[in-house]
Amino acid sequence: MIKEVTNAEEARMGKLRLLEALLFASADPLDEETLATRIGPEVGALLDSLRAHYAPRGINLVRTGAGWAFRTAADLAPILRQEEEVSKKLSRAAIETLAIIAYHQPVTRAEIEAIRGVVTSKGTLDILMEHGWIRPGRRRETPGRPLTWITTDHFLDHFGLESLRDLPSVEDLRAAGLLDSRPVLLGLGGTGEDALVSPADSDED
Amino acid sequence: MIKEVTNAEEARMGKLRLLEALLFASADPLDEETLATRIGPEVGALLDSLRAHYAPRGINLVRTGAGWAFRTAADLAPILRQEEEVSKKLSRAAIETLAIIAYHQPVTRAEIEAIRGVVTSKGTLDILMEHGWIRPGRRRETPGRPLTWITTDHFLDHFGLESLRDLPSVEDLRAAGLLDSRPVLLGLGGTGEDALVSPADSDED
Amino acid sequence: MTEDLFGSRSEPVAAPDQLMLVLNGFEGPLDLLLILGREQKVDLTRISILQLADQYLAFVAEARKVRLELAADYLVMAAWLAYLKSRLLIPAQEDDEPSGEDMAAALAFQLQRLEAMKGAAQALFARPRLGQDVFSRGAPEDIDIRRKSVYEVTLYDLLRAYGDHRKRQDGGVLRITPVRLYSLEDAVRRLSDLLGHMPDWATLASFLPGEAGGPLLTRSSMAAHFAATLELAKAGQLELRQDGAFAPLYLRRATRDGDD
Repeated sequence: MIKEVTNAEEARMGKLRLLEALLFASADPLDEETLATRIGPEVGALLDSLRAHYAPRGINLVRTGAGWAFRTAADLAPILRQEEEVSKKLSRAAIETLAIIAYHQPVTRAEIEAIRGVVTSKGTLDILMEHGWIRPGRRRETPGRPLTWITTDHFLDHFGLESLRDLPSVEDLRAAGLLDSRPVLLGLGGTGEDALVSPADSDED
Repeated sequence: MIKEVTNAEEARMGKLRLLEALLFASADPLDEETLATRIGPEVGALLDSLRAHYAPRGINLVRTGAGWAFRTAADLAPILRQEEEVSKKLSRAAIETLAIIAYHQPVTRAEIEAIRGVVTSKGTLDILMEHGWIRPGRRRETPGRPLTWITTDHFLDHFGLESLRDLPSVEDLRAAGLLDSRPVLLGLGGTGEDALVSPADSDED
Repeated sequence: MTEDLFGSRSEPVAAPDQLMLVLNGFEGPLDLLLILGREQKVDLTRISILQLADQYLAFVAEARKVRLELAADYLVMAAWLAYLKSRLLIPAQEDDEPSGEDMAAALAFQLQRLEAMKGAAQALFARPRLGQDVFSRGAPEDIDIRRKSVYEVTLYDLLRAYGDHRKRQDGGVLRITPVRLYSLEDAVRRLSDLLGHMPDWATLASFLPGEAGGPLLTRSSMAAHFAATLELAKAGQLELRQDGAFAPLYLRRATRDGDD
C-alpha cells in the first residue's frame, strides 16, 4: 500500500520536473494543449501546483494569453531593472577600428584611415572611448603633432587578455584559420591538404 | 524577540528571491563577485541554499567556472534532447583538438600537432573559437614565444563542468603520465623541429 | 608474391575498396598506426612494436600496389618504421642514436597518448551538452548585471575582424600557396625503386602512379617521370626505346654490366 503511494508520488514528481524544465527552456509561453501531449491529461493540476510552489519565490509561473511561462516576480522588477542595459551589437567598422588600434598602437587617426582605406566616421572612436576600450596616447612628434590612440587596461580585461603581448600574431591568426588567404593560383586545382585523396573527391577545390 | 527573528528571516528571503530572479533572468552564468555587489557578502551561503532547494527539481542551479546559472536537470536529457543540426556537426579533428586543449592546456599548436601526428587544418581552431570554447592563452616563454591555447568558461558551461578538475578521468590520465604534451618521435606534425627526441631529454618546457 | 619496396612480404591486408574506405577515415600516419595496433587486440601498453611496424609496412605496400597516392608523411613514417625495425632486430650498437628499445617505447607512449585523447574526446562529447541535452533559460530577460559595457564583442569577433581586414589587404599581394606537383627527385626515386620489378620493356605510362590527386598532379607526374627517365638513361641505369615520333616510350633496366 505504502509502496504504491510512493510510486504514484514519484511518477507525479517526474512529470512535475519535466513540466518545469519544458517551461524553463522554452523561448515562448507554452499552451496547455501542447504541454498535455508531453505530460498527459493531468497537466492542468500540475500547473496549478507548480504555480503555488513558485508563488512566494523570486520566479513565478504566470499565465500569459493562452500560454504558461516562468517570469521573474513582478514585485522585483524595480530592483532588477536598476542596472538594466540593452546589449547592442558593435558595428563592423568599430570592431575593425578597435582591432587595428590594438594591433598597431600607438596609432593616429590618419594612420587608421590609411590602414583601413576608408575615412573613420566621427562616432567610431567616440564609441570605443566611451566604452573605455581606447584612450588617447602621446602625441606623435611629427608635423601637426597628431594624437595617437592606444588600448586601455579595460580592453585587456574585457577580452580576457593578460597583456598585449598575448594578442595572437598575424601568423597565429593564419595558423588558426582566422586569416585564410585564398589560393591565388586557383586554376592549378587542389593543393591537396588531405593526406590521401581518393579520385572521387579530389576535385573539391 | 520573535519579531526580530521574523525580520531577519524576511530579509534573508528577500535576498534569496532577488538572487533567484537575477540568475533566472540571465541565460549566461553570473559570477559570484558580481552577484555579491547586488546581494551582499552572504551570497555564497544563499547560493548554496538555493542549489540545495533546486537539486531535486527539473531546473538545477549549477556552478560552472566562476559563474552560476540555472540549467535544466541533466537527467532529463533523454526526454529533452534536441539533435544537433547536421551542418553544425564538428569534424573529428576539431573534437580531438578540443579534447587535447582541454586536457593539456595551456598547449601550443605544435604540441597539439605532435600529439595528433598531423598538421592542424583550417577550420579546426577557428571553429572551436567561434563556438566560444577556446581562446589564446599566454605566450610560452620559450624560443619563438609560441601562442598557447586554453579553454574558456563557456567550455565548462557547455559541457556541464564545474571546473577543469571535473574533466572525465583527468586524474587517471595525469597519473598515467599521458598528459605530457612533449613531442616524442619524428616531427610528425610538420612544425615540430625535434626530429628524434628520446624520452629522457624532452623535458624542455 | 613479389617483394615490395620495403623488403617485407605482404599479404593482401584488404581489398582495394575496403582499403580506400579505411584510408579516408585516417587523420595521419599515427592515427593509422593506432588503428592497426588495435588489431593486435592487446592493451596498448603491451603492444608489439615490431609487429606493428610490419603491419604498417604491409599496409603501405598494399596501398601502393593498388596505386594509391600516399602523402609524404605516410612514407616518412614507413621509412622511420623500417629503420626502427632494423634497430630492433640488430643487436645494440655503440653509437649516438637512441636504442631501438627507446624508440619503440617512445612510439608506444605516443600511441597511448593519442588513444587517451581519443577516449577523452569521446567522454567529453558524451556529457550532457548545453543547448542539446541541457538547456538554459529559453526567454532570458534583459537584465544584465554582469557586463558594464553594453556592447557584446568577443575576442573572436575582434580577431576575426582583424583577420578579415588583413585578408582584404593581402588581396594585392601574391601569396603562392604550395602547389602539389610531382617533383623530378620523387620521380627519379620512384623509378629507381620500381625498375627492379620490371625486367622487360614496359611503357613509361605503366610506371605512373594512379590518377589520385587531380589532373594537375597527374600531368606533372607524367612530366616528372619523363624527365626522370632521361636522367636515369643518362646515368646508364635504364634503356629507352621509342618506335616512332609520339609513339609510346618503352624503358627497362640497363643490363650492360650484367649484374642483374
